[in-house]
Parts: sequence; C-alpha cells; structure tokens
Amino acid sequence: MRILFFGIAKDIVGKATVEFQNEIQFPIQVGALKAELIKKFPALGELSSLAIALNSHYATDDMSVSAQDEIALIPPVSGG
Amino acid sequence: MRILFFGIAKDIVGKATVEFQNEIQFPIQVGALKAELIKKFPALGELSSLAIALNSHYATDDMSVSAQDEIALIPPVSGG
Amino acid sequence: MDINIKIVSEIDTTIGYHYLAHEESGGHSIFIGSVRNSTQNETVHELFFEAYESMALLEMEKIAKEASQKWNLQKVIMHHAVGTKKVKEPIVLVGASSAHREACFEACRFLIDTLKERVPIWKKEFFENKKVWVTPHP
Amino acid sequence: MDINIKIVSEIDTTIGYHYLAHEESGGHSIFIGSVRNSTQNETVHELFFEAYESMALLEMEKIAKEASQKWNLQKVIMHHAVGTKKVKEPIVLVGASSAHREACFEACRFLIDTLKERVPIWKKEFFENKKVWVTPHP
Repeated sequence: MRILFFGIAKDIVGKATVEFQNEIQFPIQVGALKAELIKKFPALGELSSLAIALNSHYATDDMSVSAQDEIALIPPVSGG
Repeated sequence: MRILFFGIAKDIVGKATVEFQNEIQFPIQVGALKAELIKKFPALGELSSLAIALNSHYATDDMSVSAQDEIALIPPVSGG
Repeated sequence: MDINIKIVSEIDTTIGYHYLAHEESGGHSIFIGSVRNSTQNETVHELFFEAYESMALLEMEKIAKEASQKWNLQKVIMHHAVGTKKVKEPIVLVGASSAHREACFEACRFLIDTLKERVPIWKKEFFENKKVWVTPHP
Repeated sequence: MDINIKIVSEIDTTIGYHYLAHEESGGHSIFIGSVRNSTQNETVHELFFEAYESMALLEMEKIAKEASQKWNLQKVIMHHAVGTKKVKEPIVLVGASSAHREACFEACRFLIDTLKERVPIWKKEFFENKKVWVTPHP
C-alpha cells in the first residue's frame, strides 16, 4: 500500500509517495502504523506532532487501516 | 451666531441651520447653551444624549463658546 | 502609520486589501457593514445616512490614531457612505493591518465599535409605512 | 448557510464582500493573511505552500460547518493559496457574514485560528541562505 508524505515528512522520507509491500502487515491500527513509520524513519519521531489521515480525514490511533485506504502522514501543519 | 442641526435634531428644530441673534448672549458656556436650546426646543431634552460640537470637535460643558465659533448640535449618533 | 479616511457616496468594497497591504503586515482585518432587510422584525426598505462631514472626518482620524496607539499597526482604513442605501448595499468599511493577526482583529473591532459610538453620522430607517431617525438608547 | 471553499494559485482579495453579502447580513468580517518581509528578525524572500488538497478542502468545510453551528451566519468563505508567494502577496482569505457584527467577527477569528491548527497545508520559508519547513511547536 501507498503512503503520501507532505512538507517536512516528505523531505525526511525523500519522496512524496512510498509503496509498502511486505514490510507492513494489513490491517493495522493507526497507532501501530505510526510506530512502524517512525522505526523506519526515526527523524519523523522528532517532529512536534505526527498525525495520520485515513481517506482524507484525521484518524485516531485505534482506527484500523486496510491496504485499500488512502493513507497520508501529516506533520505539523503551517498554513495561513 | 449660527447653529447647525443634524438628524432628529434637525427635524425637531425644523431646519438645518438656525441663526440666533439677541436670544443668546455670547460668550456662553457649552452647558448653558445646551440648556437654552432645550428651553427653546423642549423635544431636544427628550433625546437620550445631546452633545455640542465646537469647531468640529466634541465640547465639554465648561468650554466657552464665542459668536465666531462653528457650533453644531449632535443628537445620538447612529452611523455604521 | 498610514491612515485612509473618507466619506463617500459609494463604498468600494474591493479596495480593503489593496490599501492595507504592507511588507511588514501579515494580517489584515476588514469589516464591512451593510443594509439588512429587517430590524427588530420590521422590514427595512432603505436607509438614509447624513454626516456632519468636517467633524466626522476629524473624529474618524482621532479613532484611527487611538487604534495606532493601542496596537502596532501598519495601516488603517475607514470609509463611510452617505445618502440613500438599499438592502445589501455597503455602508461602512473599516480595516487595519499588522504583523500578526491578533492586533489587526482587535483594532478592526475597535474601529467599528468606536465609529458607531462617536462619529457624527445619523441613520434614518425607511419601513413600509414610516421613517425614523435611529436614536440609540444607552 | 452557503459555504465557498477553494484552494487556488492566486487569492482574489476583492471578492470577499461580493460573496458574503446577503440581505439578512449587516456585518461582514474578512481576514486576509499575506507574506511579510521578516519572521523572528530574519528577512524572508518568499514562502512556498503545499497542500494535501482533497483533505484540506474537507477540513475547511468541517471548520466552516463548525462555525455555522457556533454562530448564526449567512455565508462563510475560505480560500487558501498554494505555490510560491512573495512579500505582500495574499496567502489566505477567510470571512463570514451575520446579522450583527459580534457573530461575524468571532466566526472570522475562529476560521483563521482553526485553519492554522488543522488544515493540512505546509509552509516553507525562504531566507537569504536557507529554506525551512515551518514546524510550529505546540
């Protein structure tokens, strides 16, 4: 499955979209997915906040992610 | 001397400008002038507020008005 | 600080940002007041505004200067219309620009609140069967 | 309530009142944010904005609806720019209209405050010798 990265998270990961094949087992809870991503890219863990968007909505840690969902990593926002 | 009237004060007095010749003795204090005008046009006394402008600035009751000053009667404002 | 103050027959609602923009300003707060179709449940057809113009301009200038003493502002705009205004027509436009948004929001609110308290402009409301000068009670 | 939400390459700063006007509205509060020439005493050359567009539009819609539950509003507008923006160029325009001014002022402030907290848009600052993603600390 594909994860979208934006802003500083894109710089940390080095690209806007990463395909995860066998590294992550789906379904997975949002909290566990975040932990996996931080393990893989430790600099993500240093951000003041890190949220996951599930199909364009903020997700809570206990939500379940399937391989068909659109997932995005949301570093601290700074619009406006 | 001439006094300018606006809004509801103009309706009460019946015109926008009134010339006062011998009815009012100058110099006069603002408070006394207001009292004279209310005596002449009692409906002015029923307004929720009544201010005097002396040369386009709000005047306090203890200021002195001479016959050369531009005087305006300011009923409750309602701009905006 | 730059101040732009006018009594006009037609408010141009499009110019607020153009006037307020400044290289040190990140925030611009604009308030526009207009004629609405009712007041206290009565249908309003139109409003008529009369100003003691020389004094209204001076008083708006005092208010703009007071705002610039209270907040760090780059620019202030205050325009008020006179004459007959129909429903949806703009009556007043005020605004302020500042580095951060707190100051411009607070200043903009102060500008319109204080204008309504002090600037010598009077509004007559035209209803179906009557017309009255608005004389707010304190 | 009518809501007008857009992600655009250029903010049109002139349309706020035109969109917000409504026959029941007497008050219209508009906020425009723009690029200023410095941040924390460093000279800023330009900003770059990136959005997660599908989500940003949904999140702005949620914020507009929350505002309409908190206050009695006729219309809400929220436009945000993406791409490169130079000093004095507008970045964001939000606004609300209501019968009386209290509601539109409070709603407008809520719109911009909440947009900055939640809408997935990211800003990169370009200084003389470096460029950094702005990552606000809580």
